Amino acid sequence: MLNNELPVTRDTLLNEVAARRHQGYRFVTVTCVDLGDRFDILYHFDKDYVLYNLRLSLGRTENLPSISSIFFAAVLVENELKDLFGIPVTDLAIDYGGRFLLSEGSPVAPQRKPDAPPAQPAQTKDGAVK
Amino acid sequence: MSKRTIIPFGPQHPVLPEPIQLRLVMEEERVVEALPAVGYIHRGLEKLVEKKDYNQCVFLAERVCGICSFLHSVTYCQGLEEIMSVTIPDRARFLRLIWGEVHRVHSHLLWLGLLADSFGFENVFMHAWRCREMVLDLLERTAGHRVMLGVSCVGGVRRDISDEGLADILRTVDALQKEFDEFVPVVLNDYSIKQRTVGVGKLTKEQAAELGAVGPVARASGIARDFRETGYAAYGEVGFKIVTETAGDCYARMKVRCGEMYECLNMVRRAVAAMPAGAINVPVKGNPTGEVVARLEQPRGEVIYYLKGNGAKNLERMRIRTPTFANLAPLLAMLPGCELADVPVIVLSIDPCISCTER
Amino acid sequence: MIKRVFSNLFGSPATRLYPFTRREPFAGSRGQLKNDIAKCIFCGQCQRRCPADAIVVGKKPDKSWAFDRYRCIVCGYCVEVCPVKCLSMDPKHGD
Amino acid sequence: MTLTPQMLTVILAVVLGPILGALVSGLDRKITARVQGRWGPPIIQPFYDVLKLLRKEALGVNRIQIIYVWLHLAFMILTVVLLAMGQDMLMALFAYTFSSVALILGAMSVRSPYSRIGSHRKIMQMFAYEPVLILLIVGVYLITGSFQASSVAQQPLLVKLPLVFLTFLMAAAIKLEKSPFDIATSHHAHQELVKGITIEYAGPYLALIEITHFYEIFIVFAVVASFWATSPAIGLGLAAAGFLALIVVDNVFARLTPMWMLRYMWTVPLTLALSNIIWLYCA
Repeated sequence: MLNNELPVTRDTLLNEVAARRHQGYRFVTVTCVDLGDRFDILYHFDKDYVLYNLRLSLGRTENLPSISSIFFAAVLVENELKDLFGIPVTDLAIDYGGRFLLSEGSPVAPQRKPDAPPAQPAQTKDGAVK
Repeated sequence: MSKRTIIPFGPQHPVLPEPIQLRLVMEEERVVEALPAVGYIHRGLEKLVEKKDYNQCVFLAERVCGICSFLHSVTYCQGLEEIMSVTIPDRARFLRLIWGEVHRVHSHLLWLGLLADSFGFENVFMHAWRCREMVLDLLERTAGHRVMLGVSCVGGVRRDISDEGLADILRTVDALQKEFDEFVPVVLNDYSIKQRTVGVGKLTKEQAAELGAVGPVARASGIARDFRETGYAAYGEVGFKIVTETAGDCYARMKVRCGEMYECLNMVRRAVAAMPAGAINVPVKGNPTGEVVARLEQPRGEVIYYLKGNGAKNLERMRIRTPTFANLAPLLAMLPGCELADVPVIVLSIDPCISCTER
Repeated sequence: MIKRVFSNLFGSPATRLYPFTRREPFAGSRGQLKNDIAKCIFCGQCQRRCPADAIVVGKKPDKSWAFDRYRCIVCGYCVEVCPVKCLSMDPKHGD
Repeated sequence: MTLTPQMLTVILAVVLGPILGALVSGLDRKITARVQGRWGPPIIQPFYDVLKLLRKEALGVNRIQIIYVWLHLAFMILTVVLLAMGQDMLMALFAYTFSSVALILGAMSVRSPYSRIGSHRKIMQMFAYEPVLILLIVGVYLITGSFQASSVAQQPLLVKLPLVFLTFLMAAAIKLEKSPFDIATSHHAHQELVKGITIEYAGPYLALIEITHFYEIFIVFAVVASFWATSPAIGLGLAAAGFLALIVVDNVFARLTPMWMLRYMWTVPLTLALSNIIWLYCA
């Protein structure tokens, strides 16, 4: 549990992010933690050296809406999530198509832990290559 | 006349010490659009924390970057100390500040040299690096290595600086001050350097805030934000002045960094004078449980470590957001409209550190 | 800058003709790892702590201590944890 | 066939020209290094470089490129021959210009953006220095009443063409790719265009460009020396002074932009040279 943490859902995410923008927060970064069964996606915002965090719990196969329409700077880190964790991020302002940090022949979604039930290979591939 | 060509700037390019590609869409010699392509040196360091214990990862964190190495390891250690509720001795906090600020001088000098090289001013390049050599020698004398200091550990620092060493630091700082007094005004007032930097790569205050610029890039655009203000390590006791400019161009960024170099020297002097005696580290027992976001101000801006431990000796997750990553988006806002000749200058003005960006 | 140009021209270069002239290493510099094998008890502490897996210690029957210089990151962690202090950092770099 | 003194001069110029040029280039690198506080390479480093390039595999992008690089060299040698024979200076300038044009065309014949932008910049450089060269020849004509290169030996030109001499040194800075004008290519890795105009050449073909450049250096300093052609000692001194001045300027300036170069070359130096010519004309 981080200080100043607010749990959000996929539906409330964009509103909350927009609210942070209104309050004059600066986008810092997005962190993804693979919990094995779900992902924890943490959105960090900063104002006057105090962090404000949004925590989104994301199912392993769910889409993640991009916040790049609100904070353009998020586009790079969201592409990184897509590459390293194989999370399908939708509505990206610039979509590198899974080739942001990785290239052809790289391991697919290297930071993603093996899916709990003996793999749904289609899903993994889908998310990463897309 | 509007035939568009795409120039691949990089991944191997004389101006770039590290591989990154900028696809520059050009109209004649004017840049219309720029798109970065990274991933040439992605090393998967974040994954490696799952394999190494948290003490070994101090060295791993140090190797995220080849320039601000020490500050990476300090951020990591500060994060773990927060999770594990460790209070480090005063002397360790001061030593961290001294090494950190000396490191900042070395990083800024390196940057100044590279910037000069980007507009073909070799003599400034050589001189900046000659000054940097004094700093690196100082680091080697006090810490045992020129860049990879290897002096951080969770709970303090590994190595003490003797009184003789402190005197050595003061001597070197004075020598550097003398060099800077002669050299920095020359660089800042040079006609040809002004021609190449004033008004080039403008970033307004609004853009900088919007795109989340950090470090000297933000400060050169008039945002007085410097994480050292929060007083981590010994910054609270030593105190410092934020250097800001308002023009937001390459010249302002150069001026901010030059001003910071002076400020670093002053801080080192004050820290040496106020150096408390005592232990340099405290033993740390047990394994980290919990999560934390650790931040501090690197030469390039604010770095962020997200650390999560679950009671095992290996961390569950480490995530690093380096300052260059945050400054990439502002860079893309600076490039359109500039001339090809200005691209190297603008790219270098954010002080890109690609290998830390990709980790 | 002109002043700097002339002071450089008539001064001596700041660089060294490297392989021929070398600077003496500073005391306390971490150059390369040395093991005083006579004192070593082959406990394997250094192997376990080494962040770069550069050390391999053979246990009891065939007591051996091997070290891959090219894996070593000269951090000095092993020197710190060695219980009998047989490991040390030589300020001289290896060739 | 007997060897006339004139033919001897020509052979000497063609054979010794590039060697002298390479030595000057080596000296340039050495002194530049010392100015920057470094040791620098040995003075004969340019010879090592060219010999190494010559031994490498001959690779070209296309045939046209290779033809042009030979033309580049051939017309540069022709320039040397014309000047050594004391022939028409306008003719020599024409051959010299064609040599540069050949390099540009060669660079344009490949589909590399760096090479193309380098060629664009080379063209701008030519626009910047050609007027100066023409004014120099006009100046010589006004003094000696002849376009023959041999006529420069009649009297010390520097006395009557001091401003043109200064301008010529600026043109020389462009020709030798010195800061602030090193925009099309440069000796070390170039930070904007990588190697610019010569980027698509490798091995022996790059060596040819290097050799041509040695001839070029030779020509530039021979012209500088000819401003006092009546006394070889003073002429050489003049060349040495010009050489040192170029190195100092190279080291106290950053590289500026192509547009800056055009603006500059067409204002200050051109005015200087023109006023010198007008003064000659009226006097």
